[in-house]
Amino acid sequence: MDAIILQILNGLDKGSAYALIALGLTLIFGTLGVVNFAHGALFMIGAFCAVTLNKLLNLSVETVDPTRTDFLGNPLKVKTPYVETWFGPEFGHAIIDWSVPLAILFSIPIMIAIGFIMERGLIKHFYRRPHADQILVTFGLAIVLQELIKHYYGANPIQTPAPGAFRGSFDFGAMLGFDPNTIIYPYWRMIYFAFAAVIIGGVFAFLQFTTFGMVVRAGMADRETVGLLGINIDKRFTIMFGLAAAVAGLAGVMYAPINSPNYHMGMDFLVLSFVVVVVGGMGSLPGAVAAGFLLGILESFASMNEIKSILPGIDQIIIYVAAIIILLTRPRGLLGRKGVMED
Amino acid sequence: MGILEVKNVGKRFGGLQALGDVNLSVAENSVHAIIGPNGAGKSTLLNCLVGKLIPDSGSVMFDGQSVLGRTPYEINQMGISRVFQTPEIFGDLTVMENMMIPCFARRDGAFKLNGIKSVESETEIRDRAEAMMEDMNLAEKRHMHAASMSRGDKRRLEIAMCLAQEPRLLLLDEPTAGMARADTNNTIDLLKEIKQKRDITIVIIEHDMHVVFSLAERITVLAQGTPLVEDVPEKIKGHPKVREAYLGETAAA
Amino acid sequence: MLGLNKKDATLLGVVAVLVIFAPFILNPFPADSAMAQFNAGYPDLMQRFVIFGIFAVGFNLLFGLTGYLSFGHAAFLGVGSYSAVWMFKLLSMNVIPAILLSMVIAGLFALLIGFISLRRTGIYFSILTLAFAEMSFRLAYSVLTPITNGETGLQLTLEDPRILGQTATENGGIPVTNLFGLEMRSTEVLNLGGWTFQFNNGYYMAGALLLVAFYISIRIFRSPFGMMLRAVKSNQQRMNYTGLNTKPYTLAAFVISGMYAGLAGGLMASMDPLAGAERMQWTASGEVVLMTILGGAGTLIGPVLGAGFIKYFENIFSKINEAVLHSWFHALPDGLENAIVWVLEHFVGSGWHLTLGLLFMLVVTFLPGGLVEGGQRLGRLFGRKKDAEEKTATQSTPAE
Amino acid sequence: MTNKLTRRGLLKTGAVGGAGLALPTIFTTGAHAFTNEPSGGTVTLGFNVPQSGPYADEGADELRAYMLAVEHLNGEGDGGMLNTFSSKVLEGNGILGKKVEYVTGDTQTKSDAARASAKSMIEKDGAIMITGGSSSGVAVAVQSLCQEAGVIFMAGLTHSNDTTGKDKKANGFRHFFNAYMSGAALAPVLAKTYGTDRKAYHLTADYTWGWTQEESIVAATEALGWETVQTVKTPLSATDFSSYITPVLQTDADVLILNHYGGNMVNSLTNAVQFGLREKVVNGKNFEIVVPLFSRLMARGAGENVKGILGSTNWHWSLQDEGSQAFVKSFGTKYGFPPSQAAHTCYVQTLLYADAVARAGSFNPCAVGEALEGFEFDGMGNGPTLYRAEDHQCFKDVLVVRGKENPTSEFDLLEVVEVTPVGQVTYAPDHPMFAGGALGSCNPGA
Repeated sequence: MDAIILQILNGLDKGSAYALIALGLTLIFGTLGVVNFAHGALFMIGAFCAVTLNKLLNLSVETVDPTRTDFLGNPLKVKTPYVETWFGPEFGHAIIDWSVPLAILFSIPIMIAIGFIMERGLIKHFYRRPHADQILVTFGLAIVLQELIKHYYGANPIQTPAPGAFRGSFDFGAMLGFDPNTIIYPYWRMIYFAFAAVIIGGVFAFLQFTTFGMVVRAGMADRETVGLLGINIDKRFTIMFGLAAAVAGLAGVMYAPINSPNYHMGMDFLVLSFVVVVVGGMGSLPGAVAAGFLLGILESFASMNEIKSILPGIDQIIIYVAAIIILLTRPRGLLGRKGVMED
Repeated sequence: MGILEVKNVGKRFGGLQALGDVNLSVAENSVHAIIGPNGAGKSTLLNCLVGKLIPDSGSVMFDGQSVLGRTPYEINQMGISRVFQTPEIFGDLTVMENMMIPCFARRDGAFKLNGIKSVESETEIRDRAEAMMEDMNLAEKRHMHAASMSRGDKRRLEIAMCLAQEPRLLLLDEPTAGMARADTNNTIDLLKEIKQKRDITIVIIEHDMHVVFSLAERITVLAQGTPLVEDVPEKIKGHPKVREAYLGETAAA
Repeated sequence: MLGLNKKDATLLGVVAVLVIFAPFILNPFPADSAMAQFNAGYPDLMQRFVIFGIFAVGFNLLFGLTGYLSFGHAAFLGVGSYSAVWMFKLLSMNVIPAILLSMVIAGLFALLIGFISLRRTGIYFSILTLAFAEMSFRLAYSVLTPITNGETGLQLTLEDPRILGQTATENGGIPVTNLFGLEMRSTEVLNLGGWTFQFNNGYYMAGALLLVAFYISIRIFRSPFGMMLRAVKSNQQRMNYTGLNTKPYTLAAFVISGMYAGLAGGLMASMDPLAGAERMQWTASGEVVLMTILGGAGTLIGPVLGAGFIKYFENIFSKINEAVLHSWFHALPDGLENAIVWVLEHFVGSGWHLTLGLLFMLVVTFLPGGLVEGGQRLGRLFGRKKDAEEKTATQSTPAE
Repeated sequence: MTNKLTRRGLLKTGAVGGAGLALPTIFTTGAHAFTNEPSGGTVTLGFNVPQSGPYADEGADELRAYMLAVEHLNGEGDGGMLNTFSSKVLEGNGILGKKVEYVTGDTQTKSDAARASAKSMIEKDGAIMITGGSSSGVAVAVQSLCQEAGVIFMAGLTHSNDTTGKDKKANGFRHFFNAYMSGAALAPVLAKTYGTDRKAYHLTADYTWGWTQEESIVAATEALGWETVQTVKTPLSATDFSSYITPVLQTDADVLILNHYGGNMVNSLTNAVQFGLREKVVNGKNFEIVVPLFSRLMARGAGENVKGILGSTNWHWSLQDEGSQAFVKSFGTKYGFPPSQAAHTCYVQTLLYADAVARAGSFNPCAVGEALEGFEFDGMGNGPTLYRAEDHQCFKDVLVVRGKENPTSEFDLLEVVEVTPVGQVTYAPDHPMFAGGALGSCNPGA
């Protein structure tokens, strides 16, 4: 029982990441009709916003400590971050410690700006081009972004820890009346889930309750008609692209403490998020979110030893098996609309 | 016994009864129009005839054979061709290629892996396509991309493609919808000419009374999914039920 | 000629000339010159050019004609390679049975996957093919290791049974793949002045098969079958209401294209008897998609150009390192030399991906029809007129 | 001579068809004795390392080491380990008087790409030896290619037993240690530190290297009385290991062994720490995590989480012997940071190759192989070392390391706990974990 609860938690956690990435991807699909292979790269850049802020805060003044030596036998240069010299060691240290939450603020304008530049500078020229061309250009862009990050940060993962206060784990089991230490879950992963829920809720509320959102939803349903109404839908779509980029970026920022970011994490998530979007159904935001959580939970269950001993290797392929079964039984995925990307 | 016999056909979409209890008999070599206000179930009926929808009840017989449960391409191979409201043609292909495809379909059936012989060497097919284009005044446009033609020409091409298969029954779904008066008249003339030249049964679904009364030999009026009345055009014109149905629609609109 | 019209015959002729003289054409620089780095006329890369050419030509038969974007085509190349290596291990080192088997197995595999995936269209189809291919890759990498030798890749050993042939040569080596005794890896070298030209048996065999594959592709493009496939891409609804069953048409295209991939996989194994699981990964499937779009989807020659383009960058640019750059610019003043090298090293060596990514973006932005369009524009510059029919026949309007 | 990749021969004038430009100087004369026999004043080595993909940083470090080795062989720089190497035949004038040049390539950590890159070095650039790589799949694939082509392969970082076990080849040589050695070195330290009454839970990367390591560690720990509760395979592509970590909580295991490398290791270790495993007390003992193969470069990605974790490594820059110090000094002076174990093994392999050529007096792979087989040397950072003739594996001391509690710099992540003497990690050539393959005979190619 507790094993199952834990795997559900794991699934929700994984599902949050899938759902957040898929949400942005499907926004771009649905509103702009663009197949964006660079979306994974946006997630990766988000994570590297956290890395960058962490590095910036750690910019240090070097002082030579003659009593100690470095690996070559020279006097050791001791680094003290500027923030610690400016704000005092304690407060300075606290700022660095909180770099990931701070990076949320830092990343939003950056991600929106990147989204705008991408849309205005590149993607908008591809609205009327075949999907194949969109794939090629966004894939090219993804490679370029990835290589730039690799050039500055290297290929190895870079640790970006959560604030010390959230590093531990929480004993769910004790709270729910199970034996203590059977159901424990890391704080940061719970925060990630809550964060994802807030973002997803926010995006839905934004689309549901604002005029802007109404126009965009109408545009998703029938772009031409909305255009005929004299509404400048293109401008709104640019904003949507910025929003999608920001959602992907935030998903990345918050993901950084869970698994150390590296330059190819975007590609790792890209294919998966496409599967999630399509399984959810093209053009459906709730579908993408539902599929994200569904596949996350399935993946977690498939990695249980009890299941692996019956079906060896099932955890490797469960997502794809599930995708095939769903797409064969439901032609347009879970909640897909007719006629979106079907030809 | 007509070439097309529709008996007790009903179709529901969720709570909506799209077709009630439709009976229809179309005589061979006649022009039969189905008219009715919006939402009367004209398109649903048509879709039941061509295999796009399967009715919940009733039967549809074409030339003594049931069409129910067959796919659109099988029904087409039985001899029923359909013209769509907006012309459905192969936009990326040339007019000539558009014309050749139905000729192949007529000769080779639903599928043939004819992968080595070149299209150019299929002289028999090319001749047929050429003849059809001549017949339909499309010959000059044979190298044009079908998508780049005018709406009227697209309609002409689509009808030509259907005729190239030598169907016994031609279904036309609002063939003049959205057309200017001049184009509409051209289409009427075209259809008259077609009818003159060959033995073919035409079923036409239409909104435009002008078209209907210029062409139809018999008319069925459909309202709320059931046939209201069926008669020759002269009788339909002043029929009180028809007026009621249409006026009712006008009042509601 | 050969049942082709003049234009197609010319195209085939040009490709044949390119294939035959590739060892010269690809080695324009003397072996000792600084520019020799850009020479691509060595057996392995020439083999890759033609093998990936075959792969892309086959992919284009599906994607270019029907518009169905398969994102799992590498799976067929992978099973082709595995079949061929198993044939070498169990039957004989002759490449003919290996290649035949790889085409048959890939064809059957494509029949199965195509039959299921073609129940859906558009992106749903793409994701289904992707799912099957990723499953194949992941299983091949892990639980299917007894058949695939997992991470390392299936290779020949000194203990293979090999019914028609020897397990090991007299001097204790593994026998070599051959075509009735003609060794695939044996190479004749011609030194001409400062130039070195290599003529490799395997390359010429693969090249001959490329020509055959290319010829068949032209015939299919020009056939009623090819026209039907383009019609499928253009309007499936009209196909159905014209009495044509689209499913067998698309399935036939899928299987033929899978067999092309199997042929490519079998040839890869014949040139170098090893089959790695990465050949089936989605990145490999994506690569052939990129090759086709980059070259020009729906055109005859485009996919071959795209394949050559990507393989060239992968193999040539990745090998240019800092030392090479310095050797090119050492005549310049030190500061300038270092500055130039510093800029360029981002784009070569470990930065070759960056160059490739930038080129993808540039090509697709400025040449919407791919490299073929670039060629056409060049052609127009030199005043060649274009035949209207040719334009429609090889038009590049990929699927939407 | 059926076993050759390239037959560099003479082409008759007629065959070229109209080679009227034939002049006496056009053709090379005579067949070579072996593949890519160096002619002229230079010899070309092929450095085939991952430059893209997850191991690109390790590849970059390997490349730095190779460039340093080339400098030292050509008599530039401070000579590094040439000064401490027990064999003194290298004189800093290249190899056999020929200046050392090199070509580089990208393995992409894929068997196919690595072979393509190696082939281009052999076919196009005339490389006489191929070296490098950062994973066992690639090492095995390139090793067999070199065997067929008739050049020497000096493996880079490859830890799988198979490289010198069932996939060993006469033309291939490995200096790096292997999974068996990790187990043999680590197990006694584990027993000493954590006691002999422990229950271990393994997470293993689901591919060949992972399996050989799991097999080795299980055998070594069980021999000391540990019990193996469960071994679980994890997909290579996994990025989040939470669903593999949580089942550990349900068992009574008190040690988690992570048979992961690279990004997998960073993530699985980070996840394990996140789930509070290290604070857990099971069976009255503190829960412990072990990473049998440590890489300092990768450990950086796991940050604080490596503190106190035991593992093994081939070499570490903090070693105080003369050879290590000399290498760290020349590497650190040139690049500004200490070398990794990957850099070390690659540097040493290059020197060992050059030395073997010099001692054999020939570049012929068979002669070189003979010179390396059974070669005993010292001064290369791992103490006295033997290149065993039977399987071309180096036998030397193995380091057991622990994540450092108070690092003084970003490089100072590991501390050496114990140097396990070579005798303890030596095994018989026909040990079952290494059985199944054969070296075959050396292949000089053309």
